[in-house]
Amino acid sequence: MTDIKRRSPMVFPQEAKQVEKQGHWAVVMEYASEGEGPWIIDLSHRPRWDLQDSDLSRFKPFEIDIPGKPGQCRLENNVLANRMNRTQVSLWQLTGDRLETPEDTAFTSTMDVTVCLAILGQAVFSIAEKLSSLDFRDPALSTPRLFQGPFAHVPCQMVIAGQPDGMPGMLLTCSRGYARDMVAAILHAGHEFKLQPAGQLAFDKWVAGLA
Amino acid sequence: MALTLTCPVCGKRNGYEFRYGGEDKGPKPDDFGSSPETWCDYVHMNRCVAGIQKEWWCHRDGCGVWFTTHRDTLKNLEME
Amino acid sequence: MSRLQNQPTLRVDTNKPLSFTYKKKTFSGFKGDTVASALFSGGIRIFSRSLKYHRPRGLYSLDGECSNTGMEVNGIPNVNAEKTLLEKGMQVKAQNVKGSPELDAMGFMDSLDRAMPAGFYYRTMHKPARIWPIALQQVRKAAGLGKISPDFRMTGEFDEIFPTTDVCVIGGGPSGMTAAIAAAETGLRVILLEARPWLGGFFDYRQSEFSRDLPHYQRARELEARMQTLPNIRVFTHTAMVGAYSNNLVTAFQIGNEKDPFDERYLEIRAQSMIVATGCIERPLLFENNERPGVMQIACAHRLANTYGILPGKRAVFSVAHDLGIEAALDLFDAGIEIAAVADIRDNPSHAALVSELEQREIPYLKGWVAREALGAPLKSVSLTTLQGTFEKKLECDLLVASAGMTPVTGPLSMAQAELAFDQHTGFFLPKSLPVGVYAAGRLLGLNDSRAIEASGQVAGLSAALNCGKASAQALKDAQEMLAGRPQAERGCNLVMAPVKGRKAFICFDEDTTVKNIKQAIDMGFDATELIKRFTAAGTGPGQSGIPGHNLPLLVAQHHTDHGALTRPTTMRAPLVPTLMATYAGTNHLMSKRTPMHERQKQDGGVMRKIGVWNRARYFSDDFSCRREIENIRNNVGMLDATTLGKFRIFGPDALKALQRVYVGDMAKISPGKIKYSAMCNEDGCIIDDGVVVQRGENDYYFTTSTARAGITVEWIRYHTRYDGWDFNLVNLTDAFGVINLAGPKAREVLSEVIDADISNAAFPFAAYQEFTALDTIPVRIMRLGFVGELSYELHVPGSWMETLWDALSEAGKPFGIANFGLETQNVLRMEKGHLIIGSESEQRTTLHDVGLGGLWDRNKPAVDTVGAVALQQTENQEKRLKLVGFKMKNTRTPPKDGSIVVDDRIRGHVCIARYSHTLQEAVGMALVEDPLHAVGTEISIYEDECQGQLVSATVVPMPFYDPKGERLRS
Amino acid sequence: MFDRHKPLWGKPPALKQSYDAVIIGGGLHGLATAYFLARHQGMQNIAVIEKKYIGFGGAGRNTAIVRANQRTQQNVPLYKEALDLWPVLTKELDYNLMFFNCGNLNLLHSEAAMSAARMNIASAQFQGVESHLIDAKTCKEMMPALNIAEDITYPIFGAMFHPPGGIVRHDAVVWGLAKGAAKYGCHIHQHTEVTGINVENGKIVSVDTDQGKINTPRVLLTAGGYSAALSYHMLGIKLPISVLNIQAMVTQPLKPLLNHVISSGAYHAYANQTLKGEIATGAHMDAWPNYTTQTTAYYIRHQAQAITEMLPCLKGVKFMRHWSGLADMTPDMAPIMDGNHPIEGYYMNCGWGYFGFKSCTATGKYMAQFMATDECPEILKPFHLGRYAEHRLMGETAALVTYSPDN
Repeated sequence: MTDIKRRSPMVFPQEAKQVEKQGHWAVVMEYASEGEGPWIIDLSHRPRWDLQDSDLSRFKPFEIDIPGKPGQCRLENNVLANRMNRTQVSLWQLTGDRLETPEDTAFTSTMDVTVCLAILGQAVFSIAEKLSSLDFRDPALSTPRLFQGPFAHVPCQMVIAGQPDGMPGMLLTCSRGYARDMVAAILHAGHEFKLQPAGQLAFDKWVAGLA
Repeated sequence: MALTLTCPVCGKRNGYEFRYGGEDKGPKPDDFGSSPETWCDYVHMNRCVAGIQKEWWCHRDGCGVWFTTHRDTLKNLEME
Repeated sequence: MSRLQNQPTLRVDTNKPLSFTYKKKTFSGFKGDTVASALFSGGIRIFSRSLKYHRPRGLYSLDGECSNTGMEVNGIPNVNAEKTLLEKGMQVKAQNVKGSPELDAMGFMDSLDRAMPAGFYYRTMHKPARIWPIALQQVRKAAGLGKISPDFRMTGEFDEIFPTTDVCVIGGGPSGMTAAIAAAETGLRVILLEARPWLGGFFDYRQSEFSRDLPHYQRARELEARMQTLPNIRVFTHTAMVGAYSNNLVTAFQIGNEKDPFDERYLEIRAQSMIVATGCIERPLLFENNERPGVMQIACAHRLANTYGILPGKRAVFSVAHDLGIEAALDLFDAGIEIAAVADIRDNPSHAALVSELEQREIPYLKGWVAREALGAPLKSVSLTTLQGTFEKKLECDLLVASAGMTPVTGPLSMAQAELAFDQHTGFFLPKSLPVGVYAAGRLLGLNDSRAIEASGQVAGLSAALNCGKASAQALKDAQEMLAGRPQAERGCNLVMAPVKGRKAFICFDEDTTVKNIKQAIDMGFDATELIKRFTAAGTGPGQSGIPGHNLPLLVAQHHTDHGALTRPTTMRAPLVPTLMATYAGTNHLMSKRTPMHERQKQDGGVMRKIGVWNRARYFSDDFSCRREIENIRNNVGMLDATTLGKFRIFGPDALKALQRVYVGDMAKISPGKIKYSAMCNEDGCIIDDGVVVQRGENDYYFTTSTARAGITVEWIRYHTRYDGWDFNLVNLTDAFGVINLAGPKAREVLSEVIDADISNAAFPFAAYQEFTALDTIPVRIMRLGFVGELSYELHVPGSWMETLWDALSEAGKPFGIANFGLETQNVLRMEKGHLIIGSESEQRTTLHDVGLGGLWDRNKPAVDTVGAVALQQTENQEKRLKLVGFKMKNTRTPPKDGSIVVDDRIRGHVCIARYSHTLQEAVGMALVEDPLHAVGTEISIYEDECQGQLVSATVVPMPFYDPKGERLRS
Repeated sequence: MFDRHKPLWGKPPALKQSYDAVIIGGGLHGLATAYFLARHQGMQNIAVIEKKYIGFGGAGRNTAIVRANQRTQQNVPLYKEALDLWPVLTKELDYNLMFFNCGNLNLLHSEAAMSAARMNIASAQFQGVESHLIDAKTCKEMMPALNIAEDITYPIFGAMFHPPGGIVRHDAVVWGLAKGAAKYGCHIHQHTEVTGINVENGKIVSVDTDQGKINTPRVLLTAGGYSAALSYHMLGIKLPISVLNIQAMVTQPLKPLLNHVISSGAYHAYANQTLKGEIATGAHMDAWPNYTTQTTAYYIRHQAQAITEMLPCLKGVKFMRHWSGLADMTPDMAPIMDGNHPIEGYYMNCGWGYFGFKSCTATGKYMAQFMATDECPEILKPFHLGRYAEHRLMGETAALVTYSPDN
C-alpha cells in the first residue's frame, strides 16, 4: 500500500523535535533548536485561495469583509484576506482546522500554486532589504499590508504584519517551483542575523499575538 | 537612469518591474484587415516620438495589470 | 618609521602595528594606515611607472584621482593604495614596471615622447601593412596597467542592500552632516554616505580654529555626536558613492571593517531627495614635470602629517593658490618641516592674518609666483617664476606642494543630470539648475567660510525635507537668511597653466597626456572637448577624470577652438569610483524553478538542463542517442516529468471571447470531456504557442501552453483584450500541477493500477479529458494525448501529491518495464510522429501555414477579432516561403547534424532536427525549406558544417514517419 | 614627421546653397557613404550634416566588435565585405583603423544553441566565411580565463568560433573616413541641425538646416537612432523601429588576458579586450523606447554578474566607465536600406540596431553606388522597407524579439 503523502517544496535539514500529521501532511511543529529568532517558517501546508470576480462586493469569504483598496489586508477568523486589485483577493488561512474551498467558482485553491513561508523577528526588514528594493518600512503604510513585487528577483506576494517594535513578520508566497532557491536566498541573507527554521507552533503563537 | 512607473494598483515602482507594451495606437482600426499596408501600419510601424508619448505597460513582476501612462522618451521619465 | 605622536587629528593607532610585504621585504604600518601611507612611511617614494612613458609616479593626492598609487594587492590589480586600508599580511606589488619602480628597464620610453604625439598610433604602424600584426602585439603588451591571472579567484563576502530613504546625503563633511541633521530633525529617514572610513570631511584633519577654542576637527566630532542621537539617520562610512540616476536612485559600495559580515557591499538607495555635499579636491597645477614624485597636492601633504603622522618631506616649497595651502604650510612648519618658500598665484590670501603667521615663522611668501619646473628625480629642486615668466628662481627642496586651487567634486551632481556652468568668479563649474529633489551644499558651491559651509548644509537639508513634504518654509527661509549673512563664494584662481610649453606638463597622469598633446589634437581639427578626450585619451584612465576633469575644458577654452568648452564640462560616468566586478555582482542568487520530481529525477540518473526558468532531465544514461529509453516507450511504458507545461484557468462571462481572441481555432466548438488542440499566433500570423483547452464548467476552461510561454500567457491574453473591457478571470496554475506523461503501449495497464475507474479505450478514448481520483485520494486531471505517438496519458496532479502518485505509478509499472524518459527521447519520438516543437521547427518568421498547421485556423471567425488571422489570410498562398517538411536520407543511415543547411546554388533552408530512427531503421528529419522545394518527392542537398563541399542527399517525404494512421495513439 | 599637425578633415567649410547630395548624420554610415560617393562614385559636391560632432552617436559608443557570422544569406555577404574592407581602407585612407582580427567566440549554452549555431556556421562556410563549432574544452584552451564548470546559470557547451572577426578602433574609423571624404571634396558640417526636408511633386528638392537652406536632389537619412523620429517628423513616414538604449562599459586597463572576443546570447553579454587593455563589455538593452544616453544601475550589476560567471577572474577587476547609446531595432533585427520610394531622391539607411558598426564600410560603399546610379545594388535589395508589409521578415533572429509588444 502506497503511503499517501503531501509534500512541501521546502525542506530544512534541521532536526525536528515535534512533527504532527495534519491530513496527509507531516507538519513540523517545532525544531530541536529554534533559538530566539529571527525565524523562517514553512507554511506551504496552510490552505490558500484566489478569489476573483468583477464584483467582489457580493462576497464575504469565511465571513470576512474584503478590504476595499489594493494593498489592504484583513485578518479575521484565522484567515488573512489580501486585496490584490479591483477584481482579486488572496486568502490565506494561517492557523486552525483546515477550511474547505467554498462552492462558488470564483474561488481557486492556490495551495499548490505557491510556496508560503514566514520570516519573523526584528531582523525581517534587514533581511528583506538585502533581497528586495520594495519599501516594506514605509511609515505611511499601516499593517498588515500586501506588497506585490519582486523579492530575490522573483515576483511574490508579501504581507507585512506585526508591530515594528515587537515581533514584525513577513508572510511570503511565490511560485512553488522557486521554493528551494527562494529559501536558499533568504537563509543566505539571514545568516548574519542568525535566521533559523522554526515550526508551526512558533508561527501560531505569533499569529495569536497579532489579534 | 532609474525609471519609475506608477502602477494604478501598486503605486510608484521601479521601472524594471514592468514590461513595455508599445505606443498606444488605440484599438485596431476599421481598415486593419483591408490590405497588407494597413495591417503593417498598425502592427509594425511606430511614430518613435522623441518626447512625450502615451504607451502601454504591464506590471509584470507585481500585480500584472496593463495600463497606459505618459512618458518623456527624451528623459526616460514618466510624466507626473 | 616613527610617526608624529602629538597630532590630535591622528587616525592611525600606533599601538597596533601591521606587517605586510612589498618587493619581497617586510614592511610595517599601523592600523588606520592606507597601503600608501604605510609604504610612504617606510621610505617608498616611487609607487608605479606611468602607462606610456614609464615615468616614475608617487603620492600626489590621497583620494584616488589618478593611478599613481595603483598597485597589485593580494593578486588584485589596480588597487588604489592611497585609499586602501592596510591589513595584516597584505602582498603588495608594483605595476607596469620591468624591474622595480625605482629602476625600471622601460624608463627610456620617457625620452621618446617626440615619436609619440597625440594619436600617433593612428598615423603609424600600418605602413607597410605587414608590420601592423606585429606592432599590434607590441601595443597590447605595452598597454594595460595591472595584471590578473586567469586562475585568480576572488575570496571574501560580497553583499548588497537596497534601502529606501527620504533623504540621501552624499558626503559626511560639515555641510553633509549639517544637512543630514536638519532633515532628520523633521522626522524623515536619512541616509548619509561618506567615502572615507570616518566622518568630518575637510574639518577632520584641520587643527585651525572653527571658532574660538574650537578647532575644526573638534567641530566635526560635535556634528557626528549630534547625528548619533538621531536614530532616523543611517550613516555608512567607508562608502563610496558610485552612481546617481534619475528619480534619485543612488548607488554606492561600502568596504567592511573587521566587525562587518561582508568585505564589500553594494548599496542601491531609493531616495526622495538627494543632497550632494562632496566638497572639493584640488585642481592640479600644470607645469613641467608636475607629476614627479615629491610633488604633491596640499591636502596630501597636510593629511600625511595630520592624519597619518608622517612628515611628507624635509624641505618644502609651496606653489599654491588657496588659503588651505598656507594653512598647510604653517602646520607642516610646526610639525618640523623646513619651508623654503610659499609661492602664491594670487595677489593676496583671502585671510590676511595668514601672511603674518608666515612672517612670524620667517617663511618667505611670494605673491604672483608659480612653479615652472620640478627638477631632479627624485625631486631636488624647483624653479619658480612670476606669472608672466619674466623672473625665475630656483629653490632646493625634496617636497613641492603644488595646487592651482580647488575644484568641486561635481560627479554626483553631473550624473544626476544637474546642469553645470562655468562661473568666472570662482572658476568652478557650478550647478546652474538642479533636477527636482536634488540639492547641493558646502564647498562645492565655492564656499570657504566654515560657518557658511554648515549653513548651506542647513539650507539643503531643509530644502530636501520640504521636498518630502516635511519642514516649514519659514525654517528654510531662516536658514537661507543665515547663509546670506555669511561670506559668499570666494574668487578662485584662474590660472590654467604656468608659463611653460607643456612638453612634460601632464594634464592627465593616467594616460600620460601632456599639454602639448592637447595642442596637437586641437591643431588636427579636434574641436570639441569630448573629441579631444577621445583622441588623446585624457581622462579615460582609472582616475576617472580626477586629474584632468577641470583643467581640460579650461585649457581647450583658452585655445579658442571650442567656444562651448566652458559651458560643457566633460561627461561624468558611473562608476564615479572604480568598482570591483565582485562588488557589483554581489551575492548573485541564481533563481530557477524545480519540479516536485527534481531530486528524484537526479537520483535516477537524469542529466539536468536549464530550460528557461526550469530545470529538466534531458537524458537518463550516457547514451545520448537514448536508444533504450526510446525503445522502452515504443514497446513498454515510460514516464516523463512534464510539469513545466504552462497551465491556466480562465473563467467568467467573457472567458470564451478571450480564448477566441488568442487561439486561431473556433473555441466555441469545445465539447465537455474532449480536448481541443489549437495554436496561438502573433499578429504576423507566426506560430508562438500550441496547447490544449478543455471546458470544466460553464464559462470555465483549463488550458495548457508550451513551457516557454507559461510565464507570459496571462500577460498576452490581457494585452490582446486591453481595449475590450471584457469580464473574465485568469489564474496561472503552472506550478500548481505536476504533470506526468505516462506513455507507451502498456500505459493503460499501469494507470489502471492507481485509478479505480473504467479507463478502457471506449470509456476514455484518445483526445478525451476526465478527472479522476487516484489511490482513492488524489485528485488528478487526465488528458489522453499522443505527442510521442503512443498510447499516453498526461496526468495533472497537484504539486504536493505528485511524488506520491509518481511512486505509485513506478511501483505499478515495474512488471511492465516502466522507466524514466527525458527530453531527448521525447524529441526523437515526437519527430518520428511528425509533431513539431515551436522554436525548433519554427523561426520567428514562420507562420502557421508554413509549419503545415493552417488547418487549425478557423477562417469563419472574423479575422480582425483573432490575433494573427489577418496575416494568416494575407500569407495563405504566398510563394517562396520556408515550409516545414519531413525528409528521409538517401543512401545513408547517418542523419545530418541539426542545423545543417539545404542548398543548391544558394541556401534554401535548414535541417531543424534529424535522427537515426531505431523504430523506422532509417535516418529521417524535419527541415524548413523554400517553396517549391517542399513538394513531396523533391530531392534536397544538405550541406553540413566542415563537410568540405561534400553534400548529402535526402528526399522530401510525407509526415508522420511513424504510425501515419495514428492507430497506436488511439489504441 | 609629426611636427606639423594639419586639420584631419580640413578647415570647417561654409555651407553651400546647393549640393548634389545631402547626407543627414555624421556617423559611420553617413561618413562612409560620403567617402565612397566622393572617392569612388565621383560625386564630390556633397555634404554631411551633423547636429553634434562627428561620431557623437553610435559610432563612438559601440564596443568595436566586427564579424561576419550572421544568420542569413542576405546578411552574411554584406558583413563579409565589410570585414574585408578594414585593411583596404586602412591603406586607402592612410589611417590606421587598428583592425585586430583576434576572432570571435560566441558561447553556446545548450544543445539547442549548438544546433542553432551550426546553422550559422554551415551558412558561413557555404559562403566562404570561416567559422567553426568547437566544444567547451577547446574554448577553455583558447581562453584560459573561461569558466566551463556546470554550476553557473548557463553552463558553457561550446562556441561558434569565427577567426576572421575581431575589433577595430571605432573612433579611428570616424576620423579616417572624415579625413578621406573631406580630401575628395565632401563638406562636413558639424553642429548643424537639419530642420526639414522639402518635397515637390514627389521629389526631394531641398533640406532646411539651422544654418540655412540647401538645394539638393538627393537626401540620405542615416541618423542612427534618430532616423525613425526624423523620418516621421519631417516626412510623415513611419518606420518599424523601436529606439532602445544600449549600454556598455569598460574595466581598468590590464595586460593581455582575453585573446578573443567572447559573446553569449544567453547571458546577454559580450566582452573583448581593447588594444589599450580595458575589458569592454556590453549587450543588454532596456526593452522600451528611450532617447537618453543615460546608463542604469540595474545594467552594470547585471553585467558584472554575467561576466564574472563566465570569466570569474574578472571579479578582481574594476569597472571604470559605463556609457550608453541608441539602437534602432527592427522587428527582424535586420536594417532597412531603401531609396526613391516613396519619394524620388530620398534614401534611407537605418534600423541597424546594434550592428551598425560592423557593416558601415560595405553599406557606405553600396549606398553610395545606389545614390550615384539610382539603381539599387543587388546586395541591398533584400533590405527594402516593403518586406514588413509583405510578411517577409528577414530571419536574422530566430527567436521572438523582446522589445515588440506583439511578442
